Amino acid sequence: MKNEHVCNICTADANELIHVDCASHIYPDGSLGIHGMCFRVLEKEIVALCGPNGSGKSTLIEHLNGLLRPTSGSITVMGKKLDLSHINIWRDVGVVFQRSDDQLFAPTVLDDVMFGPINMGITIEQDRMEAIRALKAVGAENLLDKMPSYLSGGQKRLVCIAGVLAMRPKVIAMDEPTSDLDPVHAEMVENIILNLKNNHGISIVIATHDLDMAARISDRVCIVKDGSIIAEGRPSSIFYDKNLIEKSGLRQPNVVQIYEGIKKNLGISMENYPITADELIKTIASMIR
Amino acid sequence: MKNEHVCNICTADANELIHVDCASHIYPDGSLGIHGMCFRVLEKEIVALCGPNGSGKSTLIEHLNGLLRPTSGSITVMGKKLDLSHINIWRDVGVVFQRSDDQLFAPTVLDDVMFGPINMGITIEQDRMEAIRALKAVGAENLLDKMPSYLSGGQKRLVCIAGVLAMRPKVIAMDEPTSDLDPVHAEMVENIILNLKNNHGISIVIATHDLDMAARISDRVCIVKDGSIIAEGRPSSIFYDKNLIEKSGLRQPNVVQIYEGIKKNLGISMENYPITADELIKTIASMIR
Amino acid sequence: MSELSPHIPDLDLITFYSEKGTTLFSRISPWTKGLMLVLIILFVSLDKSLILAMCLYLIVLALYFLSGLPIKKLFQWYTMPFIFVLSLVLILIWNEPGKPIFSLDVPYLPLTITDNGLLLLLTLLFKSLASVTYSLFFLMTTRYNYFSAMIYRVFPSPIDQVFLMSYRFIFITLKMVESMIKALRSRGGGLLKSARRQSKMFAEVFALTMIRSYDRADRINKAMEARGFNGRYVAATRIPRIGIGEYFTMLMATILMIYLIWFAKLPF
Amino acid sequence: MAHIHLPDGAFSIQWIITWWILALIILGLCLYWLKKVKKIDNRTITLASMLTSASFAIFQVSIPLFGGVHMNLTSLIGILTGPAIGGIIVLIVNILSAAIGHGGWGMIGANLLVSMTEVTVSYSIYKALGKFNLDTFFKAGIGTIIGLLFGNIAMILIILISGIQGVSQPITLYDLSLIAAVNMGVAIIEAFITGYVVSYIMRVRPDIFRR
Ligand SMILES: Nc1ncnc2c1ncn2[C@@H]1O[C@H](COP(=O)(O)OP(=O)(O)OP(=O)(O)O)[C@@H](O)[C@H]1O
Ligand SMILES: Nc1ncnc2c1ncn2[C@@H]1O[C@H](COP(=O)(O)OP(=O)(O)OP(=O)(O)O)[C@@H](O)[C@H]1O
Ligand SMILES: [Mg+2]
Ligand SMILES: [Mg+2]
Repeated sequence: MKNEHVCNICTADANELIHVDCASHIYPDGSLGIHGMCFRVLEKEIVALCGPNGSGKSTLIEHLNGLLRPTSGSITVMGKKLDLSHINIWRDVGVVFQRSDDQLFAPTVLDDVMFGPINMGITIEQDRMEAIRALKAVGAENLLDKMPSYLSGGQKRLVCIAGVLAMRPKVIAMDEPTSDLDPVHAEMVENIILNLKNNHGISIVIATHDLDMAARISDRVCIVKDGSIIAEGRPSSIFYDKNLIEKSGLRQPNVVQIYEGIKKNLGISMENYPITADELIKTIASMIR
Repeated sequence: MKNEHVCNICTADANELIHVDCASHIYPDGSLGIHGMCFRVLEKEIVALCGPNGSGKSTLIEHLNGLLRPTSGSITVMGKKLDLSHINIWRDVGVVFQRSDDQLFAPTVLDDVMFGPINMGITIEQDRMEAIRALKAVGAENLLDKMPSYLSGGQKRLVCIAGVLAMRPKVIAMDEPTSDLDPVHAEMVENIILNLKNNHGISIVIATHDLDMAARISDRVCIVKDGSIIAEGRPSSIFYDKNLIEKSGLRQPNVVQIYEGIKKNLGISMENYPITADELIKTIASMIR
Repeated sequence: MSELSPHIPDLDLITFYSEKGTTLFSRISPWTKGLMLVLIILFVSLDKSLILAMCLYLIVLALYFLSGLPIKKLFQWYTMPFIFVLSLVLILIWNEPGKPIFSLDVPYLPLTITDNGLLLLLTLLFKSLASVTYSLFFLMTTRYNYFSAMIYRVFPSPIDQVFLMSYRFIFITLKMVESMIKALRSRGGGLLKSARRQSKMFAEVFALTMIRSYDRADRINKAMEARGFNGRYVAATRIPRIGIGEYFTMLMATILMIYLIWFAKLPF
Repeated sequence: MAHIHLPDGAFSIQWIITWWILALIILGLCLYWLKKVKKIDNRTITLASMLTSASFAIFQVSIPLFGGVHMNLTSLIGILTGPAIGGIIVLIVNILSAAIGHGGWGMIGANLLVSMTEVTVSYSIYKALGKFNLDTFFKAGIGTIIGLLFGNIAMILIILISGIQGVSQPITLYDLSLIAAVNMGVAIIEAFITGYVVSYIMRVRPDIFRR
């Protein structure tokens, strides 16, 4: 199972939505945001970006919809190469920022969610419908005329997601969507992410420190270190590669740690690779039986 | 084991450092920060405050060193009742805020860490020694003359802790010390917390959403809901009370969920209550053997 | 805000009341309330009579009270206007011609307060309180999104854009400053002895506020661009129109004002 | 900081209108320059908004000196943004201040003239000192002191010209000297703080100035 995660990314693919080709970004002060970054997003998948603080996850995310331009390398979105002429990329790729307060600027929730659609230039009435549909999709339609500053952390996050959803993007990138949220709200956001993929066919990129969550919901995990992706693959393959994970300055998810701990404690080896709590429970129960 | 967590807090105790007696705080706009809050901190212990978003954890923490005054009820620190005359409480109780950026304001790390000691009015030389000692205690002495704004998230957190430590407080309260940190940095902070308790005899209060961490490091867990503590006790007793946890708008820690899942799957009941990954591994290993 | 200084109106509290919007006055068109503000300013600038100033103040205070707004807070917030009136007028009211009430015997500098001087002080005080109270009443009974929409209509670009966004950002920056000050106080700042250290500490906080505001602005701008911001933010809220009754009331108020100022004969 | 803290009702109506008209002309010039010459972009707008709210937030902080001082930091805004954007920022700060009872609505015109004086003079002095080999702290500090001095003069002129409604004896410079003195005392603190802030920003984030 090891070594499945080779970077074979640079071959084009039919159902590829975003293709980042060896992009580098140097910030004005000289610090390296990303470096030789190769990354892609396929149709209808959830990709998790995992990496230590300062590894370049947020920088990558801001490249996905053209907020930052690569210093070298190129980015292709929906088959169109991103250059200065292609300014409508924000319609295809939505970004949910880590700090909700950065995103919510309008006086009411409705105004905020309508902001994207209004910029797309349909009629106000349609924009309003679009906004309400998005709010319903995240289960926040009752917040309509609240003031964003007075919402709880979890509610703010939901509104941010709705604001992006209202533009009906093909891809949504979320920067640490669950940090600061209590477990119940975090679960809510998790379910919305899964729902967006399964019922709306949207691909989702999440940057996160919560490797257990990444293991639970993502189809593919990319390990980011020092500005580039050093490994990618299915969660079960990546997270069981202890060397890789430690080398990247991370820790294995709880579930994996527990499972490996048990195996080590018993001195046995196994062919199973549980990565969610449910899988772990089943595996262990079958071991005990 | 259930029902061990009764609120018998309101009896005074010899080695009690902080005693919050039925304190309420109403914010100017009428929202209830805390309400009938009874809470205490004993010598040399780690207390975890767990509760959903907006339950009042931060509000409680800001009461502990007099940043907020209770609207009703009273707070006793080191046997002295907190009233307007007792303004030196910041010497005894240090607070590490959730957002490091709020706390680091000086141009260099050393300046920032020295800020507290200078306010305590010893000589500058001594203040510097104190600051360096604190930086060493958190393993950040090499950052001495860096600029705080250029540090990584984890490093900033360490400097914040040092800044509080430099005042040699008896109690340190930390508001979500590990959110936003990658797993390695989070572990570092966890170890520092344990070290502060074990080697420096400091009591520590942490507010956190990471119940697994709370389970790992705390001696006592307080469940906060709607502004008051609805239950408290040892982690093993609190976190195994599924009803209580769900009622409070939380989720059981991963370890507990896994353990209970296994028990349920097998249809057996157990007398063990593992709450850390290590304990769980041992328990399960012994079940399998 | 409340943490920063108790005698300055707390924006959070103001917004809390305006968003609650339960009183009769929250339902009146914001335009009407705005025009009434203009009327009151005109009145206060034209009026020379103490009685009128006092009546106006009492009426406005009654409006404020009837709306269920916090009276105790209001009196705290009067601190600044009070100081402003006193700081200038106290210098100027001495030796006004009129009946002497009270004299200070300073060598070379005979200081006398006369009835006219006192009248002047009180008149100015009531005028100022009337306008302050009405402003706060206006703020606290009008929803934030109406204000935004009004700003959007009234001001030319780009002032409207800057105004709209800064109005939103104020909540962010206030939180930011507040938490910084809290963090400082938690380490014993805030009661420093030396003025030099005191100013240095605040300078550091202010510098950081500026830098962090800059970074925040950058991020917020990015977030807006990520949703297609093209330099024009539209406030979509519809403001309730001025009703017939409201037009009538304003007309009556104007007539009354003209009468009182130019035709009524008042003792003082 | 020099701010005509006078409430509504202090100036007579003709002077209120006069100062407003002058202020509107100056604002018009700012807008014209921003639209035709500078061509401001989104980012500048967001930035100006953030500085406006930062300045307002800073104003709310009570500095425990002499029983509590509040600072507008108009000179700082001038030095950071220049007169054109500075004009818009001080306009909004003045409106917001009036809304919470800090100076009257009618006074905004006059106050804007005072603030614009501070912004423009501080900015020009700071720029002019750029040629000299001076510490940033002193450049900004000197700019602020001189800016505030001129602001103070403008304020006194405006009050002397308009008079206070109902005060029958003529107001003399002598009457206002106490206010001027207090203002200049606060100006020294503000100059120190502005100098410190500018040099701090120069040290930590020089890119903010290189736009
Ligand atoms: N605006 C900026 N100016 C200069 N350097 C920056 C800026 N933003 C990020 N960097 C640098 O770029 C690198 C990557 O940062 P980035 O924010 O992308 O990391 P991250 O993986 O998102 O980290 P975290 O998990 O802490 O959010 C870091 O070294 C950081 O210091
Ligand atoms: N400055 C404030 N003004 C008004 N209400 C406030 C303020 N700060 C907090 N509150 C309210 O007080 C309650 C408790 O808030 P607090 O921040 O203490 O919760 P918390 O448990 O720390 O939440 P979180 O986990 O999201 O940090 C909430 O209802 C919140 O809306
Ligand atoms: Mg990031
Ligand atoms: Mg909190």
